[in-house]
Amino acid sequence: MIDKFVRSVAEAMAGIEDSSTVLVSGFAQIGEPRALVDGLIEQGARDLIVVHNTAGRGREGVARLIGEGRVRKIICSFARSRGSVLFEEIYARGDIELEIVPQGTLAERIRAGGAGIPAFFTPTGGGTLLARGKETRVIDGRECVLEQAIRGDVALVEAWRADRWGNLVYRDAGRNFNPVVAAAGDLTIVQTQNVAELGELTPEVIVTPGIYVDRVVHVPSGDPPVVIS
Amino acid sequence: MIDKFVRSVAEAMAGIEDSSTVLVSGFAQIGEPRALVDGLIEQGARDLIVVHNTAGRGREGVARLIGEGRVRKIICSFARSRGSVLFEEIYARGDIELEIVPQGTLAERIRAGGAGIPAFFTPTGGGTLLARGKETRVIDGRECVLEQAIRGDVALVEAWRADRWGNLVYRDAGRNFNPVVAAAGDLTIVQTQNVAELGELTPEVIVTPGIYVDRVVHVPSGDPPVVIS
Amino acid sequence: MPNWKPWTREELAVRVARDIPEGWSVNLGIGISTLIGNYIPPGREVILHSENGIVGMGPAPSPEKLNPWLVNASRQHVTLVTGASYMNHADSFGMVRGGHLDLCVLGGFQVAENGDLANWSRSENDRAPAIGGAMDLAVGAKRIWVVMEHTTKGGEKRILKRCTYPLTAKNCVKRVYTDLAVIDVTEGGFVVIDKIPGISLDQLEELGDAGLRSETGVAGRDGLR
Amino acid sequence: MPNWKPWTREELAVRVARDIPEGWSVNLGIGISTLIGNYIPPGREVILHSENGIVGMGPAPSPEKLNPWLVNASRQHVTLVTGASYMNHADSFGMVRGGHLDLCVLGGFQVAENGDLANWSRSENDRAPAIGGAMDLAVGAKRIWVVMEHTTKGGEKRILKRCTYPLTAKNCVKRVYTDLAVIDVTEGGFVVIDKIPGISLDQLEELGDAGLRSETGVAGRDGLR
Repeated sequence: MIDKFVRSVAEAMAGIEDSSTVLVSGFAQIGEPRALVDGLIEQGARDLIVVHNTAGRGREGVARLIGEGRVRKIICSFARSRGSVLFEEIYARGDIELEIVPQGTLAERIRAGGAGIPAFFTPTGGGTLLARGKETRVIDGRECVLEQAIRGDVALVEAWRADRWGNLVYRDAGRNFNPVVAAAGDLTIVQTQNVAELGELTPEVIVTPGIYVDRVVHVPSGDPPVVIS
Repeated sequence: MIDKFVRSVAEAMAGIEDSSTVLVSGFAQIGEPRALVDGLIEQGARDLIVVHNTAGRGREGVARLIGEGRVRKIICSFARSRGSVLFEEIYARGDIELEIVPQGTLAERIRAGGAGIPAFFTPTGGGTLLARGKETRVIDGRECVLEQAIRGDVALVEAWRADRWGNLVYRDAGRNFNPVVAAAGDLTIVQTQNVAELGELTPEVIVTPGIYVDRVVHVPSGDPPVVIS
Repeated sequence: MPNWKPWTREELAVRVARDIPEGWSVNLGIGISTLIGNYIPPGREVILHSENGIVGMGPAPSPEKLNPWLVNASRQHVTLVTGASYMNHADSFGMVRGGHLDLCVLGGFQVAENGDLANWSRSENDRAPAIGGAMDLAVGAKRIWVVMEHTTKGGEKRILKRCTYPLTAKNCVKRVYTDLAVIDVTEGGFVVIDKIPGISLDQLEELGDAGLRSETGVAGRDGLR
Repeated sequence: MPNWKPWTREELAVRVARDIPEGWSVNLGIGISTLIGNYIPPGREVILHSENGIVGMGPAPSPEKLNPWLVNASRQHVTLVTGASYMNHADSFGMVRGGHLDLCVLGGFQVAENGDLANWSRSENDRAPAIGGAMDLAVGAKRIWVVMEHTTKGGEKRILKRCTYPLTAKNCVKRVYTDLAVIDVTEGGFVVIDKIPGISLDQLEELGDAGLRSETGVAGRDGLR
């Protein structure tokens, strides 16, 4: 019987090696696999390349992973965001490498990684600073940039519901990078708010087929924080 | 009020110009917009480039469009299939141009067209006849082929349910090329088996957001044919 | 002192909202332009897209209806309208880059008369900027409208012959809404289609670094006045 | 006349099905290999993928349960198992090309000892062949097993040093199931891991055009026997 559930976050994170590329889903704290990131901090792998939309906010999650000196390189679309204190300090010291990627290109590079497309041309970034040092080509009159796929040794995902095959659905804006990241990991690890019996998630509504998923851990962490600005 | 419903197939097909590239969805007669293809035959546009998984079967649908001499070029993955009589005749006479594309590359090229990716490298076809005359590059030790996006002047789609915004869901294996084709048409025309009130199709289950859709016509044509081989 | 009163942020948002026709699909970027969503005239169906995979955003929720799982790309809590749907991030930006949005309204640092936009970095030496989805939106939407103050608080000009800051995208801006004027970007350069009462075309031109024509006449440094 | 009895299509399908471990995700291509799905041992969870966007296919339906909207890539009516889901065609082939399937079982015209596969066209001059999804599957799945008769009906050899027909993909085949033997494709060439009773390794080798070793010993034209 296929059963991808593991009993603890520690079990979910077992075996992640130093120097791994780790994809971390989530957007604006929604659909972000915080328990798994904390588990990665606990687990101890270092010299990581982390791929996430931001360089972290505050002193938790990806920011803490960076703050503890475990990240060799961050690939993100927002390096400097409100409260990215830990990143700023370490970046100022030259202790982390930064690759800034337009957000849509970041999503597409991860999608390409999952879909076996090694590289693609995109008009995004054509004629800008971000095209420097990259192969470019004019296609249909527009300057396009050749971008490489991103694949993770590890992919960290938060789902709303999961079954034992690893079939996943997401909640509201918690979908964001999750289905894309889930498909692009050699080892895809999921924390899920809820557990479903096989068959409860019906064929028409499953967003991520379990084929993409390796391990699932039940983490009923509840709603993301409400921030009123 | 946004209302993409039109009252007839004729109205749905109005304005399609000669020399258009027409994407036709469907796989093995399931999710195939047959009424719209018949409408296109009726409508009269010619010198078309048709993109479809096959060169048609029997004497109906895409096969009939080809048989009536209206197709200048067909882009497909199966040219010769059971009963592709009309295509064979016309191809033997040299009256149609054929571009054979591996099925996954065909789907990905249409997806790229809809997603604004002008070209991509793929390992599919590397080192084979189909790479001849194409730009190739070894990436991570594999010979990859540069493939161009396909975008349609017109995209023909069959949905299971549609609402007045053009939001769509599909039935079972009737999904196939439909969401990909729907996103890649400058003019996307949908025939739907059922009509839904706005809001009946909920945010988590909508497969094709109405933004991709221009016209919808209600064609309750019923189940696809059952073929027992 | 000038004898004119600049449009407020709210007035500007109302004006932009008024100019969006029914049926358009629109991304409101992040920052000031998100305000516009609150001013779409009632009954006019405009479909708002957010980069994080939402089609059909509604206005901010009342506190008791707040859904913690539903935010826009500025991390403001929002609602859905009837007919809304979710997509993943790759599909969402595929929709953007594939030219399926009728309009994207962005903030700006500088706009040039050739349509170039700079809105993400004030210096090539900023080594850790926040680019987000601005470049994708700028190359992808069918048209880009920029909402910004006509000059910086320090008086630096932003309506220019050529941008001096790093570009977000080339030749993408179709219209600029400032606190002083509404200016179309055309093949022939900037064309003022509206301005606040009390300001002349010459005065407006002095606040920028590029020639301006008016919608009805022709004006500006190009010598055609 | 040879004193052996080739495996039947059904025997071959049973054998392949038996060799698929629990938990694997598998595409069964089109043609003979689709038969395999009917012989997965009961209770063993193997997840069957079909190119047209199905994950979790079950066996053929009874006539009264037939769903006209549910076919596999060979246009045979199929069922779903509990836990199944649908994808669109691009996502389905993304799953294939991205290396997410543990196995794809394909038919073949020729297999070479370097793992090259030819299964779509018998001549470079066939100007209108049917390629379908074979190339995508051949480059994408983690391993390719080929099921084919050991020789053509006319006696032409198919287990070769190099393919003579146009390739489907290079260096992709991991194992070949013929009506006479089960042969692994290794860095060191073909290795016979099973064969029908009554046939010798030499006799088997004569029916192909490449050296064969057996699992336990070493045999073949490479001079290592």
